[in-house]
Amino acid sequence: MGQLQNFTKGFIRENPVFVLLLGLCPALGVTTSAFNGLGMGLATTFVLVSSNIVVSLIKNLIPTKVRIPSFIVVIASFVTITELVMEAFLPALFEALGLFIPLIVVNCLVMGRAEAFASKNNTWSAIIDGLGMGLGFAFALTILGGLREILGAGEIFGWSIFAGDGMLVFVLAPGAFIGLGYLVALNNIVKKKLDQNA
Amino acid sequence: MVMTLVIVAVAASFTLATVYNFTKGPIELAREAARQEAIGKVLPDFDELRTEYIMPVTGRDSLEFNLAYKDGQLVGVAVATYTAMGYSGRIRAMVGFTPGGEIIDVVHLEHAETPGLGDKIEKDKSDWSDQFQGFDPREETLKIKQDGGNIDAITAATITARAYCDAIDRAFQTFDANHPNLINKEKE
Amino acid sequence: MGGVHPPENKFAEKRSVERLEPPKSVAIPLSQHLGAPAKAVVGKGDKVQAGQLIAKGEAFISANIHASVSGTVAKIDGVIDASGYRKKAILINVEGDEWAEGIERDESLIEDSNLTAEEIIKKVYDKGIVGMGGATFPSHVKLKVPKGKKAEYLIINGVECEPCLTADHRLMMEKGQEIMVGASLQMKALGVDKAIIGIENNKPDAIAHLSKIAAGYPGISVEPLKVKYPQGAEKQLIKALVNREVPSGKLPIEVGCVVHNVGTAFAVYEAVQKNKPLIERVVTVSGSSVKKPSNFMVRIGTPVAELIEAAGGLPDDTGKVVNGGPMMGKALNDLNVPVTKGTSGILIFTEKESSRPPEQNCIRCARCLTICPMGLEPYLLSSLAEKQRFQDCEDERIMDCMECGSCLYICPSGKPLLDHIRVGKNRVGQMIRERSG
Amino acid sequence: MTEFLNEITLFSVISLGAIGGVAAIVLYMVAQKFKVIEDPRIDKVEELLPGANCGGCGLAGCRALAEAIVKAESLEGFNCPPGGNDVMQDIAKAMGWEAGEKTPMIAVVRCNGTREFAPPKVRYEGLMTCAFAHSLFAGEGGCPYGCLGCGDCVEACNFDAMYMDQETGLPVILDDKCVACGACVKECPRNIIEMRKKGKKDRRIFVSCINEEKGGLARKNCKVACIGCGRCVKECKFDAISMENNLAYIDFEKCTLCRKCPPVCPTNAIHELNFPPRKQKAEKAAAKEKEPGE
Amino acid sequence: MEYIIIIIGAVFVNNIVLAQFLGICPYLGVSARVSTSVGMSGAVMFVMTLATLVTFLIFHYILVPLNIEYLQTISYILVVASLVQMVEIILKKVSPALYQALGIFLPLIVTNCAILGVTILSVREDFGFNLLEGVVFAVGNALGFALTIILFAGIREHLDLMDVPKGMRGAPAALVVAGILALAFMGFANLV
Amino acid sequence: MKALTVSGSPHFHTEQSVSKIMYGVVFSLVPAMLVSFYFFGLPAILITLTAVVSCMAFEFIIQKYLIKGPLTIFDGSAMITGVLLAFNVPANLPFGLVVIGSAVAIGMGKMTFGGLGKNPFNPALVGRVFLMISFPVQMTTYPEPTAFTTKLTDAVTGPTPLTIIKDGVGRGESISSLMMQIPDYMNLMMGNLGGSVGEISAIALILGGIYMLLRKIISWHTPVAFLGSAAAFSAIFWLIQPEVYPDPVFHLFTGGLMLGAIYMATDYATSPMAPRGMILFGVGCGLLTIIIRLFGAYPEGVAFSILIMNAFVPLINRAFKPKRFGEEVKNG
Ligand SMILES: Cc1cc2nc3c(=O)[nH]c(=O)nc-3n(C[C@H](O)[C@H](O)[C@H](O)COP(=O)(O)O)c2cc1C
Ligand SMILES: Cc1cc2nc3c(=O)[nH]c(=O)nc-3n(C[C@H](O)[C@H](O)[C@H](O)COP(=O)(O)O)c2cc1C
Ligand SMILES: Cc1cc2nc3c(=O)[nH]c(=O)nc-3n(C[C@H](O)[C@H](O)[C@H](O)COP(=O)(O)O)c2cc1C
Ligand SMILES: Cc1cc2nc3c(=O)[nH]c(=O)nc-3n(C[C@H](O)[C@H](O)[C@H](O)CO)c2cc1C
Ligand code: SF4
Ligand code: SF4
Ligand code: SF4
Ligand code: SF4
Ligand code: FES
Repeated sequence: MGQLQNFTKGFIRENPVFVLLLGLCPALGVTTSAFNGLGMGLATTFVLVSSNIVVSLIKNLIPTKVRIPSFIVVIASFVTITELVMEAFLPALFEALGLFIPLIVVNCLVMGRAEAFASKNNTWSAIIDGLGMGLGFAFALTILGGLREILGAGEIFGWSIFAGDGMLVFVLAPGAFIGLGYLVALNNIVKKKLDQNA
Repeated sequence: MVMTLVIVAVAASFTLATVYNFTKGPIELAREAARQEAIGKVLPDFDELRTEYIMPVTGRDSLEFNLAYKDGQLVGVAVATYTAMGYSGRIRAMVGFTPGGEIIDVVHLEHAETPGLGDKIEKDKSDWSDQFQGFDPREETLKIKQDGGNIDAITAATITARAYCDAIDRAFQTFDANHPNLINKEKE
Repeated sequence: MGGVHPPENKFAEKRSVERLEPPKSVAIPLSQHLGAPAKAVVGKGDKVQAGQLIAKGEAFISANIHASVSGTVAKIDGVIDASGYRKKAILINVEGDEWAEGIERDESLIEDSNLTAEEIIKKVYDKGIVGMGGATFPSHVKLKVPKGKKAEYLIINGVECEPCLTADHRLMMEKGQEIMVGASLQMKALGVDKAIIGIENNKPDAIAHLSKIAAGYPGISVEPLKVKYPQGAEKQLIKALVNREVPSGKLPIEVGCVVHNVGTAFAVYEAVQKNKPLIERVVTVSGSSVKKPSNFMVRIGTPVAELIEAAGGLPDDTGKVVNGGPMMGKALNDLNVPVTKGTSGILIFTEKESSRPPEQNCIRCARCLTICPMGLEPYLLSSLAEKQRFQDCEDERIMDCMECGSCLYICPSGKPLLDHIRVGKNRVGQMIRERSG
Repeated sequence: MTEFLNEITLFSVISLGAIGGVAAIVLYMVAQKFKVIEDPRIDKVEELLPGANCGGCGLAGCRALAEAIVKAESLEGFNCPPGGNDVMQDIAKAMGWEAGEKTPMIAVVRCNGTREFAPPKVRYEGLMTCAFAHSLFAGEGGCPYGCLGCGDCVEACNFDAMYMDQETGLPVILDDKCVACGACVKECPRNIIEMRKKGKKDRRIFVSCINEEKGGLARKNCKVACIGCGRCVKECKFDAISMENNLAYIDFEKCTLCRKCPPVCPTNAIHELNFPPRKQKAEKAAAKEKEPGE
Repeated sequence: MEYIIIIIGAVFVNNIVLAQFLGICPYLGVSARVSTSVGMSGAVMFVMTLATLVTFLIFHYILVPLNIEYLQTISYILVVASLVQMVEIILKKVSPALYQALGIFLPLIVTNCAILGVTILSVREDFGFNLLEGVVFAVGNALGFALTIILFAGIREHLDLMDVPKGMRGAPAALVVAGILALAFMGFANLV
Repeated sequence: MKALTVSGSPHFHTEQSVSKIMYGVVFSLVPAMLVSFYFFGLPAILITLTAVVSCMAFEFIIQKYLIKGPLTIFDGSAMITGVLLAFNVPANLPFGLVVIGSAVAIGMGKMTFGGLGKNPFNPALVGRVFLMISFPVQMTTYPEPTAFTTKLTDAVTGPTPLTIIKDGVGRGESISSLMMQIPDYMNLMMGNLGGSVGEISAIALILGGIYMLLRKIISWHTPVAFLGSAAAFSAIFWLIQPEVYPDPVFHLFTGGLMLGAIYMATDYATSPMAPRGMILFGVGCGLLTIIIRLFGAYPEGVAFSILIMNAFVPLINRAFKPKRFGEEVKNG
């Protein structure tokens, strides 16, 4: 698989949210708006890439028995760094994402990639993989956030699309599940079309 | 095996401590900036600010009273208040009073109310909270109309509106109870 | 519990039993009963007399087969029977109507018998008597109470709950005395002193007639029953008459009952008192467009086509011909199949009556579950079988299903419940056999 | 730099180090106490298997096969149809064993009773599965051996290697997709499908009928049934064809794919697959012979 | 009464899965069968209670006094990870059947936000829980998780027998079910 | 003679069919419909029509273009969903919202899972709750019942009895003083009270229920258990504190309790199959309804409680099987 494919697969074919169904909690929890989704996606990308780099660097130094705990510590460190930096410089976003920032640490996506990819590949591939997956994650969150924002509030990135209130459900918890459900279905269809063309 | 883990943990905590030390300053700055901004919104021009903490008439935690002076004159008091009656979790707000006790304005500091319903207390979501501007709690009652007060509730979010009134009322009651003290301070 | 009320359509209810002459040739299948096929004891070219043993049931569960006509054995070959498959049968060209020695053919009633239980059972076995209620289970096996068990009741099944069929009804009307004697013999064989004849309320004449006769036979009583399909099924009948439930996977003897059809009781009478083997039986030929719905006494092996001819011929709008009742019978794909010991009726459906309604989604109306006389969940069993989840089928007790067809009858969305369940039962049965080695 | 070495750093390092240390030690002790010995090779083998869990190996899924292989300490008698030889070689390599070559096999449908050759005589209504139709009667065409055409086998195939030909009403197997898992063979209630050697260049010759009835009877229901006339048996120089119960059977181990038998079959019951077209002359002769007589 | 309110709040009103969006991965992943979801619930309950107990102590007796709350995330995850591994090892020995059923999902508890989320929430300032309340809170959330996942598994088993349209089969239908379930649970709004 | 047909037994089939059952339900809804048309006038008629037409239209579109399966829009089930959805909203709901509700009910509530009989949740209630959460203002502004009117706008709106009680109790007023503000029980039974289109007349709904019982469309278990447990549970609270909790009769005849118990909790697809399961289901619904009415944020809890209990149905079906024949051997 070429590096380019390694990078692009995260968007549709192996989209972490739509296809792999990983990292769903933040995907549902913070996507009340496209902006929050994007912010969360980028924060996760940062953690993913950084921890991929470190894991691929230290993979040979760690005995297998404590591999997972060590990786977790690495990931947790980057999460804490993100937390601290965001609180210092982007306090509004920090407020909005709330609990879900520390929870990046348990995002199955991050751990999964560290385990399955970074610990077996060289640093360069790990970076590409992390970027691809991370951006795919951000892509999914932005779309879901956008959908919920449009339907729920009649806005997108804060820009008004139609006047009046939207359907409140989409801002609330059920809307997240429902929106994601139909997006996954849609992604399946798109993926099938792509596969047919390929 | 144990050693590796300890080493990783130590290395990680060292790195983190470094980052923490770096960001500690900016984080405090950001928090302070937010507070200042809120105070600025609910008070007229001032050149000096004194902060003290006063136990409220009701409630577990103390309130933060920011006494604002211009040319040595008390021009207003910004009270950071809270309520636990919100629809989900605590609501915190900054209420500005004139020295006489009239409300200058109210802004929210923190809340977890439902977007689209309870979040109408935010100034940029709705102008609902503008009705507090110039409200005199001595003349009128700081309660929603359903409860026999003078405040219009938020449609379909009565609970939030009631809670917001509760927070503001807590600030006012405490302000009122400590009124002589606060005015006296100005004379010192 | 459960049960349905399909339209009764008993067109031939009032038609007395007519005796049909033997046809030109008969085909007598070697497997007319539940259990192992009988072994032929005659060969091509042999001359046989009516009532002569032509195949011997040697296995534990098997039954003797006798020539139903006199003539020459043409060949022993595969003949399509009601199963739709070719099965081994003895084909006999009919020549005259000579009967084997010792068989009494006159109609006079012989009431007394001084045979012991063993001798009765031996006769029942010798004369190839099998259950006439549909399952064709060799009757002598049922009459031998297993060690450690005790029979308390003989139950005579005169329910005839299947719509359209009237063979048992006519038999009860015309051979009441004989049935009583047969039942008494069965009681003796079983060593019980109580026999109950269960008859549904839609046959008031039969209830009245038999009640009157039963007065003269100690221990035998007649019980009228509510009209409900499948009241005639063994376990349901026991429940209705003596309020006992036969446990899942167990035989009626578990609760001290043995059930025999009225036809069986009559056959037992004939075998024991008249030495007559089971070589003819009553068959109802009926259907909404049949010219002359009838009840015929016919020789085993007669082609079904001849019965239809005798009932006025095959109507033009025929869509389906069913061997047995409309609820449990088998659709025939060939009209030359022979009448066997288990053939209780030949029903002719018009084209309109013979299609099933189109299948729709199950609406989960719970009708199937409410009416299932075994307390099963047909909708669930059928979906599980459809999804090939046979282990789950077994856990849901699919093997308890007696294939009465009530569920498929009642389902408003036309789901082929019983079809799925049958496939499931087959596979589960296979699983169970594999498991036990 | 020193300004960052303040007490925060110190406390952080000490407490986190301690938490990590305590956690590790506790874990280590628990691990010692509750040790479960499981052969790590099972995981290794399982990883190499395709993970389709199709059951083609005859065991309950891939993990079961892995366990069985490791237990047996050899690959003898194990086969993973979807994975094929490659996987077996891989496992052998990983385990340090030898793997025997397996002859590639493929499923073939031994019925040619198309709607044309075996026209329907009755109308079937009800559940469209072969299993049920089989339990009910001989089939619309009347042949008690022939294909019922409801496609249970197609349904059973996990590899999309089969489809129902709507025109003929018979299933068709796709050479390049069938992995010889045998699911269809198991599924067919009439045992019509047989697993045969794939043959050189995918070429196969077989009798496309399993009807054991006598010639006349068989012919009555289906024009292309094997009538047990025995001409092919005589024709075969390699003793590959046997005759039992009025039915010819070609042993694929003995058959050399010489193509002599198909033309002599009077009912055209012998099929040849993936051969180049016959030469003109032979074809003519064959065509004359083969014309199914009424 | 206090404890009952905490539990009702956690189970119905602020259900961890349906309202807080925590632990969605196992919620979708391990809910295909009722039996496995019961096992998973048990594991989550055990780990969640234990983890909250330990992290509560760590937070209040190590992090707060030393002024290093910012290490919350990293220290918590260490504790959770080791706890899960311990449960895994013990389960493998004590109940191989359950271990087999949960299979790869036990390690997934580590990367399950429900556990970490609840441990962090239980020391949130505005709840002001004491130790016992914190633990009850954890139990309540675990019960909430159990309730939803078992209900959900029941519905998914039911859907298994239905022919859901191709495009919606699997995850999409499951997510819509979760959405409707969340809609229904809104009826509990403000119950406590 | 044509070819004989071969099929498995039985060869008889009931006269009942899906559409006969469904249209039977529609027929039984007619009295309630007439009462609501009387009290709410033209708007109620239009709302009902809109909902029915749009439900059937959405079912058609989805079956034809998305699922590409057989068309079943005339089996009557979409019509029931439409009628019941309309019955569950205020008569002055904007038509756009009715259409959205129908789309959600049919699209999300039903067709997502494959259509008739496969949906785990009651479609009409999914539509209603979706609207309730999305448009709380419009969904809680009820017109006052009047004699027949053709006016489409400017209906006088007012609180429903349940809202009066909920708000009043919230303010700390006593039940007896609040009861003065609501119609007497006779009027409540007839349907002269504020509320959703079809829920108002208990008498008409009970009439429809009796018709369905007689035609064996539904069994008594669910409605009786639902109403009984709601009455029993509310009675407990009422007996303890009659000034804080209204009496059971009030509960029975206000809000959607009758509509829910007779029509929505009995929906085949989303309720248990076995009688004992139905009873448990009904009791659960009644209990939750009263809990939500007395302690929750919403004045009415029928819709939520039925939806919540819908989620329990698969588990109930597992736990409460019909009594298997021969299970308990009672030899006597
Ligand atoms: C998911 C959900 C979120 C809600 N959020 C709020 C809220 O943030 N603030 C509020 O006052 N009411 C909220 N409500 C509504 C309240 O539960 C309650 O119905 C309402 O406050 C009653 O007020 P009303 O008299 O204005 O209708 C919410 C309801 C639900 C179901
Ligand atoms: C394997 C087998 C063994 C049986 N053994 C006995 C038996 O020992 N005693 C008895 O009374 N009936 C026995 N039966 C008969 C059944 O109880 C029953 O009468 C018969 O299967 C026909 O019943 P049906 O028409 O309701 O299906 C046996 C049946 C089977 C299949
Ligand atoms: C669904 C069903 C319906 C039956 N209906 C009758 C019936 O109406 N009359 C009858 O004699 N036997 C009926 N049987 C057969 C009885 O169960 C039982 O086998 C028979 O009465 C035993 O008597 P036999 O062995 O003498 O045939 C029915 C069986 C089943 C499974
Ligand atoms: C007794 C009965 C009650 C029904 N109740 C409802 C209902 O409450 N809501 C609804 O959408 N459909 C209802 N239907 C129609 C239909 O069953 C429903 O749309 C299914 O849920 C669709 O799968 C009902 C049908 C019957 C027979
Ligand atoms: S499941 Fe079996 S026993 Fe029950 S109704 Fe159907 S056919 Fe009869
Ligand atoms: S009778 Fe038919 S529609 Fe009703 S539940 Fe049974 S299978 Fe479904
Ligand atoms: S055609 Fe048969 S043998 Fe080949 S892959 Fe499919 S099921 Fe397996
Ligand atoms: S080959 Fe067998 S399984 Fe396949 S369609 Fe024919 S009969 Fe059915
Ligand atoms: S992201 Fe929450 S459990 Fe996976």
